[in-house]
Amino acid sequence: MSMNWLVSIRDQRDRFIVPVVLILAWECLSRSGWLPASLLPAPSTVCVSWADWIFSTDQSTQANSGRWIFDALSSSLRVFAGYAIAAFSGIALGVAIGWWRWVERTIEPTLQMLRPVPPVSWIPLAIIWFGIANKPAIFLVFLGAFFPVLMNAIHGVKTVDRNLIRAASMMGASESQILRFVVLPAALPSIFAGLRIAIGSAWMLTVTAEMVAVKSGLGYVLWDSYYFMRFDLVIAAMTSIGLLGFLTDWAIKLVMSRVLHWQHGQTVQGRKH
Amino acid sequence: MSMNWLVSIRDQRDRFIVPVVLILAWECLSRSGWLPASLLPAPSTVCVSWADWIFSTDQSTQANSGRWIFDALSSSLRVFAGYAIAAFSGIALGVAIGWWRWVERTIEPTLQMLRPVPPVSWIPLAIIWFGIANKPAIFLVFLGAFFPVLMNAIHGVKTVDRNLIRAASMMGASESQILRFVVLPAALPSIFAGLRIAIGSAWMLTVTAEMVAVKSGLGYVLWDSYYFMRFDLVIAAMTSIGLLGFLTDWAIKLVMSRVLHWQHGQTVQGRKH
Amino acid sequence: MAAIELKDIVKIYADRKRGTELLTIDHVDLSVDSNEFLCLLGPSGCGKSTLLNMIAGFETASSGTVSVAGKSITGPGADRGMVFQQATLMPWLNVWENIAFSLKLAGKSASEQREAAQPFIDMVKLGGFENHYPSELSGGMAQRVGIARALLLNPAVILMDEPFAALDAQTKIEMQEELVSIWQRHQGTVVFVTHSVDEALVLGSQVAVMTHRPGRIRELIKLDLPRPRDSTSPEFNEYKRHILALIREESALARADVAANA
Amino acid sequence: MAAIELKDIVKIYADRKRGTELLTIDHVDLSVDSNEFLCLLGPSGCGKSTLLNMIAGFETASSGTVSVAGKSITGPGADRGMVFQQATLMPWLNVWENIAFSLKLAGKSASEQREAAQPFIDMVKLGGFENHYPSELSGGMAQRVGIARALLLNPAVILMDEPFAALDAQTKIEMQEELVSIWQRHQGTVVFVTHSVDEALVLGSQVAVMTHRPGRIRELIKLDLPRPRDSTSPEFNEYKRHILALIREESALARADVAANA
Amino acid sequence: QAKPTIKLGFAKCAHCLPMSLTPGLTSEANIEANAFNSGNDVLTALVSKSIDVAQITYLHYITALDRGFDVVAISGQVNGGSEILTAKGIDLKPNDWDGLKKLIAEYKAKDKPFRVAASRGNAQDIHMRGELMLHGIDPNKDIQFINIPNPSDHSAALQRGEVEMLCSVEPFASQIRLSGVGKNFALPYNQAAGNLTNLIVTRSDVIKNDPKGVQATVGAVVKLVDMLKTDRKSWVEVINKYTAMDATVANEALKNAFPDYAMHRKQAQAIAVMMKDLKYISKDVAADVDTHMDYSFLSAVTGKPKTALGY
Ligand SMILES: Nc1ncnc2c1ncn2[C@@H]1O[C@H](COP(=O)(O)OP(=O)(O)OP(=O)(O)O)[C@@H](O)[C@H]1O
Ligand SMILES: Nc1ncnc2c1ncn2[C@@H]1O[C@H](COP(=O)(O)OP(=O)(O)OP(=O)(O)O)[C@@H](O)[C@H]1O
Ligand SMILES: [Mg+2]
Ligand SMILES: [Mg+2]
Repeated sequence: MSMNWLVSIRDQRDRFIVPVVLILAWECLSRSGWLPASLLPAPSTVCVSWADWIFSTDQSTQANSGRWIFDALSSSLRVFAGYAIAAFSGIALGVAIGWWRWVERTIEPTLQMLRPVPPVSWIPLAIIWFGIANKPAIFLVFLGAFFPVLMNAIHGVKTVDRNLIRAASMMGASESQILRFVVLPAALPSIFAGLRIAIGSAWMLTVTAEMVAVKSGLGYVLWDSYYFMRFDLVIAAMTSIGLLGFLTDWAIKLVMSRVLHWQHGQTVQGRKH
Repeated sequence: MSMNWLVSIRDQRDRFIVPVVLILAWECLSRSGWLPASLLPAPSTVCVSWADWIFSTDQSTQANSGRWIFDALSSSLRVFAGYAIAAFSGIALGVAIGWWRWVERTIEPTLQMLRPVPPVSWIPLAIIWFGIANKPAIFLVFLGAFFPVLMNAIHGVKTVDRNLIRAASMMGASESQILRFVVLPAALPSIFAGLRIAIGSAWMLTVTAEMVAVKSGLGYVLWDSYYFMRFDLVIAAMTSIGLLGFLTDWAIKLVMSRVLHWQHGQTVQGRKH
Repeated sequence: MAAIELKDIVKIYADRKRGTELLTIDHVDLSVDSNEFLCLLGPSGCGKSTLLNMIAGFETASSGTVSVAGKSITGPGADRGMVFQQATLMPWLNVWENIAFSLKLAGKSASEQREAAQPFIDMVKLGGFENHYPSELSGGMAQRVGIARALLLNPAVILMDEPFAALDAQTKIEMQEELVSIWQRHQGTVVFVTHSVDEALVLGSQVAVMTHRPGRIRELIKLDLPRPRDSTSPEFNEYKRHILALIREESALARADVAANA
Repeated sequence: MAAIELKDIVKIYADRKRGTELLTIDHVDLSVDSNEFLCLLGPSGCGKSTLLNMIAGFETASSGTVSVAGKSITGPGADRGMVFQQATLMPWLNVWENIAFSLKLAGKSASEQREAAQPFIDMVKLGGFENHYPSELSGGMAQRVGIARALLLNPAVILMDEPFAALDAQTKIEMQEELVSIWQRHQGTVVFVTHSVDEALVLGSQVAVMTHRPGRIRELIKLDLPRPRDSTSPEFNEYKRHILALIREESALARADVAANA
Repeated sequence: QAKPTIKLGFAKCAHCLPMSLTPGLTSEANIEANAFNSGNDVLTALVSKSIDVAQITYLHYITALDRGFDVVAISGQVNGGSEILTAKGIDLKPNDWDGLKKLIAEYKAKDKPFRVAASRGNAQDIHMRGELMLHGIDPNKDIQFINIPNPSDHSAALQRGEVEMLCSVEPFASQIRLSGVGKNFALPYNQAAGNLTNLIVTRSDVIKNDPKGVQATVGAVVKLVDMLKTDRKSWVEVINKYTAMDATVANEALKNAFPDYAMHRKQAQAIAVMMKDLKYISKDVAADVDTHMDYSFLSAVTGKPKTALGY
């Protein structure tokens, strides 16, 4: 027992060695003056700027000072809106395509044609169609999140065990009951896998989407800081986005493990004691 | 037999209905003058411009006339370079992380920290580190393609059937032989799945990468045309990128089905006749 | 009137790979009386599952008619309960929810379902496991849930497709004993598919031995053995010897067939 | 000198879920003579595979020693060929490449491999399937490849972990007959794990019946039956009755154990 | 009667940012000011009717005319902001064009490309090309032109020695100079296009439907321009607020800014000709420039005839 504990301490230490060494090396490199400090700010500088961005400590980030939470919220709202639309439409369409051959025949070719077009390249059309502010950004996020959800929903429905459907129809289930009580729950693990890929895409696309006409958001601060060469803020924004991406993924994982609680099989013996 | 043939004809027809209707609707909408024609060019206009871009038919695309193949090649080269680096390093690192616990402990945390940072947001740093022209673009493509390959390689190695390894060691295989003759081939299906996701990411990132300081490429034409409000070319560029993305994915699928030919199981009876 | 009546059944599958047609069932006539326990014994691929699926209504015959209790079959229905080889429980429902799934479909409330499920849970000896999920059950337990689910439908006919094939020998013996005791108490007609001679002889009141593909009924044997069956008794082994001989003959024919085609 | 010697073996697994320890094998002593065919018979989870893996060198005992041909075991080696329950063939190699895999590891050329594989392909009756991939083989064929692969190692000891459990009854009977004939021609010591009483009695020259977990050897029975074995003969059924009685006793004990723990 | 609402878009550059002050400069209309990342986002938003009035460059304006978009120029704003800079290692005195020619010849002799960067299609691009030609250097043959679309990348390119010379926009030019990455070479304002940079445009349907709003906006712009001519401090403050950029850089940048509400028709036509020559546009739009400049609002605000306003 205590041995295990020691091992796990060493394990933990090993995990931190490389990141810590990297950050120290970066700090030294920045301070060495090999590149202008403004082009490669040291981690400590980044932290100071980030702190000001969040807590408005020393006003060094000017207009951004103290507005981090606001930026994070703006980005999160965009991600949430686009992601929610993508999730609902992706699941609905995916289930329909996976279940009815005629839907597959009529709708799928169009979607498959659109799929390989990178979401970023829709930016010009997004501005024309949706104008300015949040709408084009949400559209881009939607584009990024839609296809992973769709493809996984289709796959989930198509791989439902045929015998489960047979068992349900033996018990007198109608088609809509089969869809609701069998196909949908059976496809859920695959749908959740799609939702997890999609949240990554969604965050990735916000960064791109916030290139265009929005007034706040982590991506906005990133491009704005880049435009005006505040690389400390650029790195702080990158880290913030990475962090939020990680957290939302973790949240979805949590929801998933709750909804799919029936998947964590334990043996009978494991339960009885 | 002939019945099947008829059904498949009808099937094919159904597949084309929606795309054709959509394109016709778009053509009508453009010609109706509801929006300025240059803002929403009709499909026919797009085709004419595209033709000039490819074959230099009427010089309507100015400097781009007849340079499509060159642009497509430039983009493809960037994709290829970034993708190749990502594939090699992703597979090598993924196998190492999946196989040796100490590599996993030391390297994986760093990679997992970097993973949720969207590749696009590396643009500012990419330019500082790699300057202009091809290098930053290749770096971005690499970033986009690296993680899918890596994650799938790790997963592939970790899920190798333990009994295959046992069987090999029973037959006297050394560790390096097990890696080369068992683990690598067994992980290939998963690695190929990663390679297919990665090629999509790679194309997506080229479009973004060609926003910055390059002189040619489909993404470059896209942004440049947008700059000069040539929306017909913007759409032609989007379609070209989608097409190339589709084709490269198809090529990888082809390679995959050759390399993994042992997966297409037929029954014994199916063979004997 | 026979509980199940198969008349001149032919089943032809399209063989996509070779673009030809595959004759799977070749003119089968079979009639099962009420309260019989028929074991359908035959080599792999002879069409046992296909026959069972036609009785269940999952497949339709290419020609011939299937009727249950005098009515011709057009699709699956709750008058025929099926127990599958893999238990095919809904993995997201726990034991009692799985057993009462048909009541849920009928719009019954959760408490009604729970209550109706209890006698069947007791019958298959799963008391204490009501709230377990399928992933927490052993193979034998999952099969018991499948049997309880089929029994709750209160069907005239129970169809079982190699339900014990995936269990280890000891569990299999236990389950066989239990199934027989349930059948004796519950009554009803059972069609049980298996490829194990011992299993057919331990369970059945009749054994239908099928030929290799295309499947025909080679012989229908009425078993005159006391229950509980003793697989080491001379009478039992008399039947076994007879059936093994039939199977050896069939295997030889099958091998000759393959050789001729190769 | 015994071919295989297990001395006072104890195996304790860490049970991660509950953070406790699990006594799996409890002081097993066993010695198998050269050219014996030992069947290890026991209920699921009693530690049969664990014992076999220790002989193969895949696992180490918590205490006690395992020796093969007088040498103590430290890891897997080509002197002990293993046939797994699932055939565990390399799916990307075809039949002859799988069989000759050990020669590939030894750096032999493809033609040498091909040549060396042929007698073993013939021995397991796979002529004509040399270039098939595992996904194109039936379960029985795949197991034959696994056996041929183990035989090509020319090991003093062959270890088999329920190799026929996944096969259907008819194929199983064929494979059992073939295995016995190969063993008779090829000789060598075999340890064969199974949970089927019939299988143990058809194959073994000795049967070791194990208790439920923690596994011990309950009884080692020398079989005095002529080959080919007739599973319907009275002598066979005499042994069967004896072993079934042992197993019933064990099952009752196991159930009492569970009830006491619950 | 309710006050008209005007949606105004502007890009993020040192010259453009004061547009964010316009809402406070008129009581006649509600102006909603939106900052965009790039000029063509602003133009796209204008022609797709997401905004009503846009601050763009003369080049965007010409491009829009070429594409047949319905844009009408209604006022000037701020001109200037271009600066040609040389990399640290290049030994050239400011405005030493002969020295530059000699240097380019040396590079040619050594078969080394003399690399000059700008953002293709920006005012700086046109200014620089015009200026080079004026001094007898052919921008298509004598030098190697490198397109760096994002001016914030100019500094890195110069710093890494990937270009010898570039024409950047304020405040990047000042930052490059102040950080020592590059040196001033010239202000490229002697060519036909002069120092023209920013222009305020709208659409004819906006003029038709909401002349009061347009009038009020032009009024605000004129007030802004007058203010910027004298009050550099509030300008610096705006830059500071929006860009988190050093005040010294902002001050320096404004030395190269020339607030001017006039719309210079002749020079605009010169730009059109240059763009046609460069194949940036496909037709001759000199005539369209005439018809798509509406001096009436500017005249009404300033009380001056259009001849005094750049016509
Ligand atoms: N949907 C189908 N399409 C084409 N062929 C099929 C289909 N279903 C079954 N077959 C073929 O029909 C034959 C009989 O299949 P069936 O599943 O009824 O055999 P079985 O006796 O149940 O075998 P097993 O004991 O292996 O379950 C097989 O050769 C199989 O390949
Ligand atoms: N690596 C392991 N870690 C922890 N417990 C294990 C491990 N391997 C096996 N066990 C436990 O040890 C016991 C014996 O396992 P083993 O696989 O030897 O049984 P078996 O007799 O082969 O059963 P079966 O007939 O089902 O194959 C089981 O209860 C199992 O859960
Ligand atoms: Mg079957
Ligand atoms: Mg085992």
